[in-house]
Amino acid sequence: MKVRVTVMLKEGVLDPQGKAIGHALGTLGFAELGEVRCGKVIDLDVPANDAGAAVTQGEAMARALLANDVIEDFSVEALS
Amino acid sequence: MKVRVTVMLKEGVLDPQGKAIGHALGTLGFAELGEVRCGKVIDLDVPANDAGAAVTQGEAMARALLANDVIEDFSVEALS
Amino acid sequence: MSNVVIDADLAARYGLTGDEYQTLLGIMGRVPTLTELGIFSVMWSEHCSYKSSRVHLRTLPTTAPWIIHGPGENAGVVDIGDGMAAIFKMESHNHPSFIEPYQGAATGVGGILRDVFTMGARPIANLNALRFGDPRHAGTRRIVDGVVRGIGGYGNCVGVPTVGGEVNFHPAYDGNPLVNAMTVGIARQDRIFLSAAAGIGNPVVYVGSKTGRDGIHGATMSSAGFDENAQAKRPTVQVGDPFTEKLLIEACLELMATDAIVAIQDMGAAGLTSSAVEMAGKGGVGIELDLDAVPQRETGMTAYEMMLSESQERMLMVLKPEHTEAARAIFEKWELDFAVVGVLTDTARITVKHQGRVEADIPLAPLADAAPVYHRPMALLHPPAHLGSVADPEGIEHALLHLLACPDLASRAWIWNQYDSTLGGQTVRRPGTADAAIVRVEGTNRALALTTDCTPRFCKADPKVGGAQAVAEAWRNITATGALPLAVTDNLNFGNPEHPEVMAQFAAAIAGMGDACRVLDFPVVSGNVSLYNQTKHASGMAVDILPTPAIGGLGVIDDVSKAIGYAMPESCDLILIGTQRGDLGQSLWLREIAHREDGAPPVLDLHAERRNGDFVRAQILSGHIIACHDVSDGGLLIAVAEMAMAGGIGATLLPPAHGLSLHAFYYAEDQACYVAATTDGAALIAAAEKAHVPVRRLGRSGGDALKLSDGMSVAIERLRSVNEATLPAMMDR
Amino acid sequence: MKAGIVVFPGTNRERDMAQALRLTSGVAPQMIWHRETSLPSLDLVVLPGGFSHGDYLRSGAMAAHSPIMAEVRRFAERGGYVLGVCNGFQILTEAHLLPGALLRNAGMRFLSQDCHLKVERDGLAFTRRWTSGAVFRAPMAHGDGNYTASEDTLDRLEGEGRVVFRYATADGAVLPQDRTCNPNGSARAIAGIASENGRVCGLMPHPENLVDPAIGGTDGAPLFTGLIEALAA
Ligand SMILES: Nc1ncnc2c1ncn2[C@@H]1O[C@H](COP(=O)(O)OP(=O)(O)O)[C@@H](O)[C@H]1O
Ligand SMILES: [Mg+2]
Repeated sequence: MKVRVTVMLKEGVLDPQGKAIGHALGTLGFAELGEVRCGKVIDLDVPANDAGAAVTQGEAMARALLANDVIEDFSVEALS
Repeated sequence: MKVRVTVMLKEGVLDPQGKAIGHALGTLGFAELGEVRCGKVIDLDVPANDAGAAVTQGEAMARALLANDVIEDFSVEALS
Repeated sequence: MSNVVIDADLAARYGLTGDEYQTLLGIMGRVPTLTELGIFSVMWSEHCSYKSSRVHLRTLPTTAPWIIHGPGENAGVVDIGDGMAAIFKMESHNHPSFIEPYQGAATGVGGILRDVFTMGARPIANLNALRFGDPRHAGTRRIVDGVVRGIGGYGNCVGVPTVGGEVNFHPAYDGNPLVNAMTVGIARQDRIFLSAAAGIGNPVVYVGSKTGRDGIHGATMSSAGFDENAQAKRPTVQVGDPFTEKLLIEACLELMATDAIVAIQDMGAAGLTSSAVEMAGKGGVGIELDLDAVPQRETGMTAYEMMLSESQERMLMVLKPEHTEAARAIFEKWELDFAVVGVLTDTARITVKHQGRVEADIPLAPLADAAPVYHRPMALLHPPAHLGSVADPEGIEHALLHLLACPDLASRAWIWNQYDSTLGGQTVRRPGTADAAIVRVEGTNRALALTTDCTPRFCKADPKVGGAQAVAEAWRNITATGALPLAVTDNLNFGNPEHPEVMAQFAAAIAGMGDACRVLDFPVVSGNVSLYNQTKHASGMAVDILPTPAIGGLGVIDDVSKAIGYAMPESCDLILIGTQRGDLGQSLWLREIAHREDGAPPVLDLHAERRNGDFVRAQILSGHIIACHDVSDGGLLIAVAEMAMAGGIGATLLPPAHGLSLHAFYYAEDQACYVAATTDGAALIAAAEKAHVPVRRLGRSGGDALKLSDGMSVAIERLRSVNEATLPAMMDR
Repeated sequence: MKAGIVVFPGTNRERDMAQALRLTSGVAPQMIWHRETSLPSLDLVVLPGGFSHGDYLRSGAMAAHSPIMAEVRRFAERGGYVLGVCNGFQILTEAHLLPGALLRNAGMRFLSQDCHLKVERDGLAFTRRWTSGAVFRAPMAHGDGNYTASEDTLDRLEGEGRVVFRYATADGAVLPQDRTCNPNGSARAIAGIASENGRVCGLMPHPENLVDPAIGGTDGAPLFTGLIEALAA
């Protein structure tokens, strides 16, 4: 089963990358953008038989390694 | 409107990050993982009134800046 | 793909001419398989066979008593004393850096590192010679950004300091930047590893990353029409993995401390094909590969794809069989793939097996010996005459500020601040502090002096003078630190060799380089040729780049405490060593201020170069010169200004003597000239006169402004602010 | 002083650190491979700079889970001295041995340049050779050095005197909003912090690269000579 772990900086944590992207989009002429936030996705192929089990595994991996809970939140979804 | 742009390396392109993450998860005891792929997400707040227009704007930004079409693919979805 | 018809047409799409295909048929005695055709096409490509350049390269001097290995090995090897050797080479990644600047440049750094550590050296320094298009051109900023990030991204992570380089901008590079990366490593002379395979029955071992469909010969693309799956199998851009390279360096060096390796070669261009063919060919043995054993990242790869893949961070080795398991343990410790993929045979052939079938079976000697060699036609060159005097439209001060801000002279700090230059703890002189970077050899008192140089505008005007000048400037930059120049590596970047004009530039530049190398005792020990560098315009017209024979120079200084930089010291006499002719032809002043790009490049007298330089070096080592900068891009006043900016101390200059106009005196790019700072000007002048070295008193250091006899006075802070503003303004706006 | 340097795959400043320790203490430190499951008897554990595991995912994240880190944690809990520089600092935060995290530099570029550090807290083993307010030069070389923590955590660090070094101008002014003075954008210009007991210290710049007069100067040497003194006592 494939799962996707999405990791974003917590609200309130400054996002230098998002800020830089917002700035660059502005210079390219994309106006009136609100806040831009940048995060990571990790797609994993886990040995699970159903979506529920797969998501549980993805969450365990996010807690163990993929996200740093000091600065980041994560969400996990089953793919296809 | 909020949109999420997800950028992943094209199939066949080496993903050193994904490789290292898969390896690290393995040493943490998460066994039997298939290929791990790592990408980025950019959440944008665009000045659009409906999801369709928002996605179109997200796509334009992905093409202009957010994705490097030589090695990356992207997808755009409207959020909430 | 079994229904593919292999014939001269297909061969042509793989880049083989009709004649070359006939030669292939003669060697094989039958129609080749697709894999065989692929092997011939890459081995006989310009990149691997040097078919257009070989006859000219042969004329370069490559020997000296201190040269241990010249061209022909993965990198050149130079004796630096105490049983130690410096191993170095430069290589281009021009075309990939245009397509994908970050990855193109990054993998360029990775590739040149492998050439050096494959010989047993620990890489201790990287340099990079870069040429970009017009800063105003739409694409330039993206390329500069990606290339600089890519070089830093790879070098910083892999753990090798980037200590120097050079950058030029010119519209001729708009569609074809040049990214030349140089690596220098250190090894013990008794632990140098070569690539000639030996020992029938010895295992052939593959280590490093897995093989994917990365960068498979562009030929597949142009012939993709025959396969409906072509899209899925399209060659992909190579992505660098500096982390894996770091592990590969450590694992290889650990293995090299044992007795296990018979031969080793990195997998560079044309991957498994060229490494296997070259190792076996050089050793005069046969080689049999079993592709089923090759570690693979993707499924369903064909023999053709595996043989031509350019996946990065891989090496091929021949081991002593009894050491194979110990070697495996080392690579497993470093978490790298290790696979026995073949064996050396007595057949003198390369045999490639895959899934029970023989996919290629080629005799090695004819593959190498019958490789094409071309004497391509050359046009007659007409180097321009020297310019007469040129009027000064702007005055000295305006030109000074204008030149310091122009992209070719602006501070490169924006670039080198993205490169880790202190990593390793041996960097004595970082970028922007001396004419050559100085890197100590760990555990000794000795240091290497490293530089890259080339002035393409001179090469375009007169390739022979330009080729010689590039070598002379590298020699001079090393000399100006007090180090003794020992050898060079080169990266010959030229346009389309099928253009007689380009071929003539190539031959003339090599002739000039050879002259300079001979007079300066500065032989060529390694190098790389990159042809077909052209900017294609929307109109379909292709314009060749400026001829750019980049030179990487290496020197040694036995006592690192004697190495000097160019930061202006307080209260010193400033002495000009060398003859000031005042010829402004092809100078930056002429281009930036008079808006002309004509005339002959400055006169280059190699014997004067040698004499002046040997004098300067001796005076540095005896402590009489305490700061020194050569006169190069921008001329004398720019050299003084760079010293002032580096030291934060100003200078007051005397009027020019011998009837030269001010602008000619200050902005001509005269060769074989140095600005030397000394506490005793009279003594230095006397010593120079005794050695028949032209010399003149230039002025005195001190204060916080640069002052001229005509009343000009510009604060150093002002010089710095214009000099440092250009690149950030261009890149981080 | 018996020092050990932990080497992770991708660590690349271990030789610099070893050279600095050797030069200042006269004793060569031991190198400890990350897969070891026990530490030898040591006075000081150093986590050096580099790109452990390529710094892929997040700088220091994967290294923080290496087998040796459980031992380093135990060593610290027993009151051992731990120094983390650059990637070592990142690893210490990822391992929660120090609070906060290091984000991408504010300007989004790798920064390799000299900076000036102001000593905010003297008297620690790491700073005993300086007095508070002293300024010294150190090279920095990192892409992710932008220190961040919650406002509460920052206040607590300040209140407990655990901010050890701040980015400053050459004459000691601390200007958090000024990119020439605080190049990576760190919160409150924090360059280095310590644990509650003052024995675990992490900082981004590289004092180990300035300990040799032949290689640029000795501005960083007091950190090491101070440690040697403290640990000999
Ligand atoms: N691409 C680069 N990477 C690193 N350092 C560079 C680069 N380009 C220029 N530099 C450094 O900038 C300084 C000035 O370069 P340059 O003007 O070409 O020197 P010179 O004219 O003395 O040969 C040198 O220290 C050089 O090593
Ligand atoms: Mg020079």
